[in-house]
Amino acid sequence: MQLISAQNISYSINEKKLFHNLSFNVNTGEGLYIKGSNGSGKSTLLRIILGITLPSKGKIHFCNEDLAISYLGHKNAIKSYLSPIQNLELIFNQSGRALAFEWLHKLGLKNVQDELTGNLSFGQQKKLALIRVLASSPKMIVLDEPFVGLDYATNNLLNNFLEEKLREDMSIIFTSHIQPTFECKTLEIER
Amino acid sequence: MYPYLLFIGITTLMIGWIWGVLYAPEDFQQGNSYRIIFLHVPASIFAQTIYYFMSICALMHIVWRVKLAAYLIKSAAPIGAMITFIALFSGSIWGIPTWGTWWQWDARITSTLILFIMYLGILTLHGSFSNLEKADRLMSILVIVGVVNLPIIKKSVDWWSTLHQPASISTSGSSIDPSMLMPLLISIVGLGFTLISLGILSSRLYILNREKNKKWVLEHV
Amino acid sequence: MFDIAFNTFDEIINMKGHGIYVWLVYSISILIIVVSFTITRMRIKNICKRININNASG
Amino acid sequence: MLRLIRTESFKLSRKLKSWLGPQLILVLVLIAFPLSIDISQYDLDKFYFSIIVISLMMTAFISTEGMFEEDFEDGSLEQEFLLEQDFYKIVLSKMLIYVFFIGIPIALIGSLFLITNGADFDDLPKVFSILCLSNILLFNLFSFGNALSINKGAMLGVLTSLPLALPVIILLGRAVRTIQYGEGFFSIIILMSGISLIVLAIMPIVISAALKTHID
Repeated sequence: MQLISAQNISYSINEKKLFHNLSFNVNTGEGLYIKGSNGSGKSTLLRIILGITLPSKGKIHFCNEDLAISYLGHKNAIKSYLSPIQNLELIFNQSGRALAFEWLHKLGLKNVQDELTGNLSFGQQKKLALIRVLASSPKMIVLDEPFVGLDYATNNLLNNFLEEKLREDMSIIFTSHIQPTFECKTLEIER
Repeated sequence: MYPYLLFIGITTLMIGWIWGVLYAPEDFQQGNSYRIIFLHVPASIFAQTIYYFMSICALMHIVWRVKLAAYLIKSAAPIGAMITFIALFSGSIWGIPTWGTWWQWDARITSTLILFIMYLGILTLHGSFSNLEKADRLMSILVIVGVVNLPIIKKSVDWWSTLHQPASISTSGSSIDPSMLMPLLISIVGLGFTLISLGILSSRLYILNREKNKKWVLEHV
Repeated sequence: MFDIAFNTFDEIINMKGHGIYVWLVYSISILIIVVSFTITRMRIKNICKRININNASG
Repeated sequence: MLRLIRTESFKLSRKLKSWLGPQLILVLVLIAFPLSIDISQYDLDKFYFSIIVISLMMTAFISTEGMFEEDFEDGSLEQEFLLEQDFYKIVLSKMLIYVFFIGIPIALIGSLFLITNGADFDDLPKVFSILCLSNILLFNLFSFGNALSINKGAMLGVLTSLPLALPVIILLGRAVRTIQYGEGFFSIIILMSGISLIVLAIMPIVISAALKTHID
């Protein structure tokens, strides 16, 4: 089933063109890997897909209006003055809670779960942000550079998890500089 | 178009001012110092008119996303600040011989000062963003909120005891002699044309600045 | 209505003691307006030059 | 809406500097003002109210300064936008929380200080209610300024929103006079509460438009 289709998307900032005439679509259970050099507008494209940013030209069509999307951007929406547990509790209802705890354990954050998040390392905060995204059981996840700052083991874990989710008919759109180990469509942005 | 407007403006303005300063009779109360009126009143009128013009543009920009409207706001704001400054400055100089003080916390002076600060605030706000489209939209929001506030500020400051003379010209009839009114009206028209031509000039500058990467600009230049 | 209000040139300058205020206000305001016209025109010229250079080189 | 109010109040309660800070600053300023004047020469009670008004304005500004900045910086606003497609609810709930946790306490502190400086004790509820209402107005206006200049520093926020706050100051001064002379108090409080309601309904729309522009 088609979830999102984009036709001839262009975006320009301060009258300068970033990318133009991109067309793609995303189906259920499909991964879309967005590739491109620094400053080519990968993050902006993700934000356009999410509807946060409006494209200068073209249109994004959502086939299902209330599609549950979860998003991890450059800003990870983590409050540094709360503990990891409190951070997750701000967002989750009861159903997501168990899953979040499981992931805290899996990613080795169990022993720091009551410390202040601001004291954790960059990688640990990134893991926390990933837990927030993954454990809320959405229909589609949008990740901006999810592999940056992760150790080798977590990298593998994440790759496997994403692959597994794809098989469970979740759609994943992500940008990365590292080629993912699982199979997905590739969209290359050129300037 | 702008050279003609400028010519009309300056000619009319000169006629108005020379008539006002040299030929109009002396005021029996204020003596010759009242001749500042031919500068002060037009400047004060346009200080507000430009803000209202900007707010119409802001509405157009917010509702219909007309890009040109934002450019017009941005190029009108410095002119508004300039003319508001002139109005304040001429008013306070006029105050020295008439009231014996160059500044009073009087209703209209204070609200003009606030207007001046609002112009500067708009310019500062626009200047502090690197993404110019964002800057345009935030500026439009500020202009609209400001125009709602403008009459409120005026009315509320009116509650203070006012030293300022009541407006010389109003729709219900003027308290001013025709020999003084005529040059005043002429200088209002003249200053209007001059400011419009300055506005054309400054919006041309701004549009060139913003769209310098576009094809039509290259062809135009 | 069209009679000049002053008799001598000195009177025009002096205006019974108020001349300094009147002439100060008018001269500074005219100066401000003229300066803003000149600055805008200069900047337009500059930017046209820059665009032309860019145009020629690229 | 209830969820937002709960999370926002939890967040604010964890940020000691954001809710206790402004109140302490207000106390310090109110202590500092009389120290700077030679008390023997003036009757302090005559113009103490204007000191309170001005320091209240400053405090309101300080307390709204970080209202949206933190959520903008760490990306929570984007997440909220994905959930709701709109900021009206979050702005309104933030506003209510801030007024409740900061605005009302500083109104109380202000009115208590007024009492200690010679105002009639019976006037306490009047002064308190007026200060509360003006806090609603000031918080709305200043958070508008801060939403416009979200990560560009407080200076820009003051510059854009202070002109808008001046009518509130004038209204406050007017209200004080009616308390001092004991006449026309009710008409002014009705006027103020009407204005507060209108502003509380409309200002969040404007603020959310500004926030939308920022994350765009």
